[in-house]
Amino acid sequence: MLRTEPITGNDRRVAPAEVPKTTRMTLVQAVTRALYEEMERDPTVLVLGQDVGKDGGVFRATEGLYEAFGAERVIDTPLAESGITGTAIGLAVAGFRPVAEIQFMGFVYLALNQFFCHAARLRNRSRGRYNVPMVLRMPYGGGIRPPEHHSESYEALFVATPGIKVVIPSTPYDAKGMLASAIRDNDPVLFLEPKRIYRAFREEVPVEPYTIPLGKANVVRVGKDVTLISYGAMMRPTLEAADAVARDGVSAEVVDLRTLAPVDVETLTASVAKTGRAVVVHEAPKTGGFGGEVTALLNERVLMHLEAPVQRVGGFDVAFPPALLEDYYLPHRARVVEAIRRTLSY
Amino acid sequence: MLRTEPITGNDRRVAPAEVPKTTRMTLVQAVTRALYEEMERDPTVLVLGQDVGKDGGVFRATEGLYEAFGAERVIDTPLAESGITGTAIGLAVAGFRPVAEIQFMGFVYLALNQFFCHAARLRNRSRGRYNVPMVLRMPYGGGIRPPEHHSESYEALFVATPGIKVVIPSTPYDAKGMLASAIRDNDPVLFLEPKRIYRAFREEVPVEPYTIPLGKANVVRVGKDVTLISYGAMMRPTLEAADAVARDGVSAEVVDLRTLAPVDVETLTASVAKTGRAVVVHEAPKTGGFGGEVTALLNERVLMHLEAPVQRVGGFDVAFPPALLEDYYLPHRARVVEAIRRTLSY
Amino acid sequence: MPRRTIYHAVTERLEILDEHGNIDPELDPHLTAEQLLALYRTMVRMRLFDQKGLNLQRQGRMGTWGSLQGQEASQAGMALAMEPQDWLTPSFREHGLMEAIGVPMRQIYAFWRGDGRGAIYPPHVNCLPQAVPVGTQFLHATGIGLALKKRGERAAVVGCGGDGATSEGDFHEAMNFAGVFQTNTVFFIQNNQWAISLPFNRQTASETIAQKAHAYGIPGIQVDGNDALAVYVASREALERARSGGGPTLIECLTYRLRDHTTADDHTRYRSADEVAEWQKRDPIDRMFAFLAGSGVWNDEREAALRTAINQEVEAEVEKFEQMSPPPPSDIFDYFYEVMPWNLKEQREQLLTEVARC
Amino acid sequence: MPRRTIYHAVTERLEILDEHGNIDPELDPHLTAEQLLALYRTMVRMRLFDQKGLNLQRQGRMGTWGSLQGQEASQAGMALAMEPQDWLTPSFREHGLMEAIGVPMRQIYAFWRGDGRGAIYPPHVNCLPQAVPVGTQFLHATGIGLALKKRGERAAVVGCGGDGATSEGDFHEAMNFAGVFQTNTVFFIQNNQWAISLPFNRQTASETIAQKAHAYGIPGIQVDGNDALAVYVASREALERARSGGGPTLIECLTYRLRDHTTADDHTRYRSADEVAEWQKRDPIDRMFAFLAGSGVWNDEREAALRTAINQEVEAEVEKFEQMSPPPPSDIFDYFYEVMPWNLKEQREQLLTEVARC
Ligand SMILES: Cc1ncc(C[n+]2csc(CCOP(=O)(O)OP(=O)(O)O)c2C)c(N)n1
Ligand SMILES: Cc1ncc(C[n+]2csc(CCOP(=O)(O)OP(=O)(O)O)c2C)c(N)n1
Ligand SMILES: [Mg+2]
Ligand SMILES: [Mg+2]
Repeated sequence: MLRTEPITGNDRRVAPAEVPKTTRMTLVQAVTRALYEEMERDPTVLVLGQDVGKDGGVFRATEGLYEAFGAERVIDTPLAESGITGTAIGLAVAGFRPVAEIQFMGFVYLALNQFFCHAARLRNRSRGRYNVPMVLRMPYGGGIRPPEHHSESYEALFVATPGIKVVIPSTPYDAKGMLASAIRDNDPVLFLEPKRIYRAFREEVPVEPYTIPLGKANVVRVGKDVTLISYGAMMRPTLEAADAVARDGVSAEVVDLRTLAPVDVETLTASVAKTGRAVVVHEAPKTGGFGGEVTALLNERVLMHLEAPVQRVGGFDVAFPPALLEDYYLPHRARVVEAIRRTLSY
Repeated sequence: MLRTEPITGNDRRVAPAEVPKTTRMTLVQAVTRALYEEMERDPTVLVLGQDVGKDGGVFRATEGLYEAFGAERVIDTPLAESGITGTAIGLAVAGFRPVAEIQFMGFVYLALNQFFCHAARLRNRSRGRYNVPMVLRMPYGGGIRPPEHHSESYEALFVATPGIKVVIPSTPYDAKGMLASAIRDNDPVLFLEPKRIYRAFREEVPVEPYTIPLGKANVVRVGKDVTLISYGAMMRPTLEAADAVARDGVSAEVVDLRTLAPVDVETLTASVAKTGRAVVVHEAPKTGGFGGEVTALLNERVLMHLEAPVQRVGGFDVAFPPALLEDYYLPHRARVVEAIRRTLSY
Repeated sequence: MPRRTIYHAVTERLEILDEHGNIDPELDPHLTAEQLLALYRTMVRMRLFDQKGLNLQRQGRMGTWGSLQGQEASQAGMALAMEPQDWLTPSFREHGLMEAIGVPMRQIYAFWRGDGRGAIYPPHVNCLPQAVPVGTQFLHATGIGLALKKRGERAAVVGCGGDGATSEGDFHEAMNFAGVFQTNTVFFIQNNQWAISLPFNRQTASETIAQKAHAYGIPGIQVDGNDALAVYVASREALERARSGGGPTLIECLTYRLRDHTTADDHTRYRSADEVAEWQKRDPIDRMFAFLAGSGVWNDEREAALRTAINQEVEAEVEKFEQMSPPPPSDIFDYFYEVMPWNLKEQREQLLTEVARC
Repeated sequence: MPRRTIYHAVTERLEILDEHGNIDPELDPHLTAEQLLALYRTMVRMRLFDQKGLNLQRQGRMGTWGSLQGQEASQAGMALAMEPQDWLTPSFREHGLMEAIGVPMRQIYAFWRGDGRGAIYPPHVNCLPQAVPVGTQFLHATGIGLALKKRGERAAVVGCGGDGATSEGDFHEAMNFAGVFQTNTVFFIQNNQWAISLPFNRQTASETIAQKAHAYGIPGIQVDGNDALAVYVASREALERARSGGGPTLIECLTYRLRDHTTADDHTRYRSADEVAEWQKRDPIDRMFAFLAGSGVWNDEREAALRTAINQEVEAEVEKFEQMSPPPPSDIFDYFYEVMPWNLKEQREQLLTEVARC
């Protein structure tokens, strides 16, 4: 079932140092706000993609930008993902900071050659003369019951490809601050938005621009018995599972990775060295998914602390199923709880 | 350095049950021979790709096929990888068994959308009515000092994508038998050919058609102290490392995975359960590479037997470097030996 | 003229029935009354079947629905020209065409509700499941057309897509391969002038889609896509050429999407009510009605009877659709490979245990 | 004519200098003697510099080499028309053009030997590194052209590719985007009639590449690619249009690759000696020589002096090239990100330790 209840409470351990005036917003509003602020700050920031202009994007993530900045900076493109990405690369090389939208992650394969062969490599190929300060942003993941190719999570492909930063926020606060960082970054960033929770809840977000450094995970709950590791929309079942086992006296530490490449290996290993147990949760198919990389890192760095195998909770090794079956596919609280139990009873 | 000495001795543990008349051939000749035999057996088998016809392929892997089977079955295509793959899908749906060649794996990104969204999914999407019995074959990997994009190893992306079998032979014998299996398979198969050893050595290969089942690893050397896991061109430094440590009395078991998806988890876990230590070797970048998946599987299934962290020996997390630096990039014997020492001294 | 002309590009447009239902006598394909009525019935069936999809969606009994209203003449004209041995590679907006060549409505409703079983079509219908990634199915039409040609079958394949789909690289590669290999393919573009919020003149700088055929050395033609007779004539000609090994054709049907892109869209955000009203006047069904009524083979009474009959047919399909049992969870795994690999077996087992427990 | 013509356009071909070096007086661009000689010198420099690359490769002092011989008129004609503020996005066969606009030969030799430092160009040369994945660089030319337009710069970008490159989807998307956004881009196709072993007539069914412009609503022209004057005139016109915001142009230079595709290729496997000989007769350098000699500004003596001077220049570059120290292993890591992430730091350390140990 599509869970729409907000996560109660603010699980962020570290509140932003000085909290200026805030306003309640959803994750998708935080994305829009970040785009707006960065475009205002820096005239070289452009937004381009399908239906990002007048229509404001199929998820309304670019709503109001066209009205505020006009067609020269908010560019509706023809229907071609490689075209969008390759054109953005050219714009970036020649002095702009394009933020390109792919309408759904299920269509990103068409953009991979440009993103992987050129965006990720031009700095190196030109020995630093040209760089590609572009963001490729898109909604990813399941939970909204659309047709095929609208629910995919292909983050593992990007993590396997050098030259790209991979960011996946799970809260409005992080979404705004990390998108700002991504846009200001001088290298290409993949910015994945968990569409399932685009509007699932609101939180207080500063109205002023701020940034959150890329590459830093967030320990959203401190615990001692097991470390739960996740990101994006899967933070919700993960936190629900932490709540569920807490009722049995299990103290789970919860890490929101936020950046998958480069992953915050220090936070990860410190947490697991402490708890001795780890469960990693993502909705992409388990085999070949990012959970394997996390498991390998923990194995390499803290094997001596591991009291049980790292548990991977992932999607099944099939294409994301049609809407009527998607609840069976997506990891949910019970599966995470089961994995926690498995690791505790090992 | 490009090592071209043949691997001495036949490390295959299990010889083919009844060995018919054999002839010495290289890996690339075995590929050609398999294509020839399958085209002869089955008139629906077609070969298509860039320069596969009169030219015989840039590596001569399709040499002689055009002369033997004509332009109707050995099809030179325009220069478009998505076009080759999508056309092959249409041919497959309508009753042919296309074997499509991508000239170098560095260009396969352009084919991914067709392969991942359609080839891998059409059976499921049509609930079994249509299937896509195609092979996408291509040379992969480093070692021949070509320009950029000619040395890549992107196998992890395919392993992360459901619906595809991923095959990488390391010997002429396996290449011929597994390509025959791939062509006869009723689902799409990615067939990766280690170009570095296309002509590095010859071995006796039966002249008659035979198949080797997909999904079965090969224990090419039996040992008891550590399990070395690799595939494709990296089998050579792996075996060299096994030789090197043997001189110090270390008995290494060596597993040639041969198929990465579905991986032969039984052989893997049985071996590591026995030796208690594992080193996995591939030339793709370490982060996000297939070594993470192997580590995770071992972690999940035989953690209690692991006496040391699984060691990953991979390429560095950068694009494959220009020719003058490729020897620094590619894993070699000494790196594997070092990993073996690390796991033994843990 | 100092520069020598080496290529003359001419693109033609075909219209037979004008907006008021008057036929051009020179171009009249002389369909029998039976054929004409079949064509008309097909168009009306598309409209009502589509409208029902919208209604079901509004009532929460359906997933997303992408209406084809306004495009009935294009889809019915092509359907009439197709023969049973021909193939279809549809995009997501060809449910009218699919239904017309034999896919039951209930399957299409099921597909849009998110039921994988909706892609089960009768065995005699050569139709691939609807392809969602825009423009990518053209290549399958090229490949199937090549297969038909290799086997010397008197059959063609119709590759469908919208104006937006022509911007994708796969459209280009499909057209180019089809031209080189002279495949038995008809590229059938319904230019409904919008790709979600992008108007045609921002999709491409070429005046027409038909003229893109010049890039591939194949014939291209624009037809009035709201004129079922013109579409039929152009389709028949192209299919005949393809079936007889004469190579591919590009057909552009210039038409209009009267509704939202899908039920997830709000077209008032990006286009004017005036524009829509203008096109509503050119409704393809009204035009055909006027023509048939003018020819004396149709009238209001027959129309009412037809609509009643079709509505009954639609309701019967809806009933069967709604009676479908939910798909079993194991469906996620069961069609993925010919032989299920160990990881799917394990995961299937895991899911079924979980389901049994709840 | 029952079907109405809705699009009518032509594709033209431009030739100024015929095969024997005779100029069409009506089309003569009236270059100064200085310009003409510069053009000629550039062509000869390309030939000798390229030949040296082939020789070095044969001697094992070079990696792969992809010869441009036969295409000197195309590359020199475009180079002459470019201005310093213009950009270039080359494929792998434009080393002549690159050298002509300011990239030192030694850098190009270094690139082909497999030295990443070969892609370091002088700061005033706006040129992306050579792109190996065929056809994909056209999109960068679209994006750069859009950037130039947005900033209102009087500058253009030249996007290069071969006949084979026009088959890739990215070519289509680049042309289409450029047409829609009217970018300051010139698409410059050297149709040398072969893509490795594939002849042009199997690459596409269109008679010319120039006519593909009709698909994008932009101007397209074919020029005799062995006629440096024709290439220059067409390039100047297209660049001027692009610089002044008049939008993109497609230029097809019909020329011929006289040598193997690269040193890894053997062209005798797929094409006849007769065909090559036929084109050798149309050598662009011979033609220009004939023209200049006919105009009295050139003769065998000057030719000999020129070749000696260029050979000295080439040898000097080769010397510098061969004196380059090997790139340090750390280069693998040092240019990858603005800020090196922890994994690269660890791996760099690991490699340097390993290297130090040996
Ligand atoms: C590759 C890809 N990109 C984006 C989308 C999202 N999308 C679905 S339909 C559509 C517009 C299609 O326009 P057109 O081809 O004109 O067909 P129409 O909807 O008008 O029938 C878009 C952008 C998609 N399905 N596939
Ligand atoms: C995407 C991609 N596919 C295949 C190749 C291998 N390849 C290199 S050059 C070439 C032929 C290019 O032909 P053309 O565009 O006509 O340029 P030319 O070599 O004739 O200059 C091919 C197939 C490549 N580099 N990139
Ligand atoms: Mg449309
Ligand atoms: Mg060429």
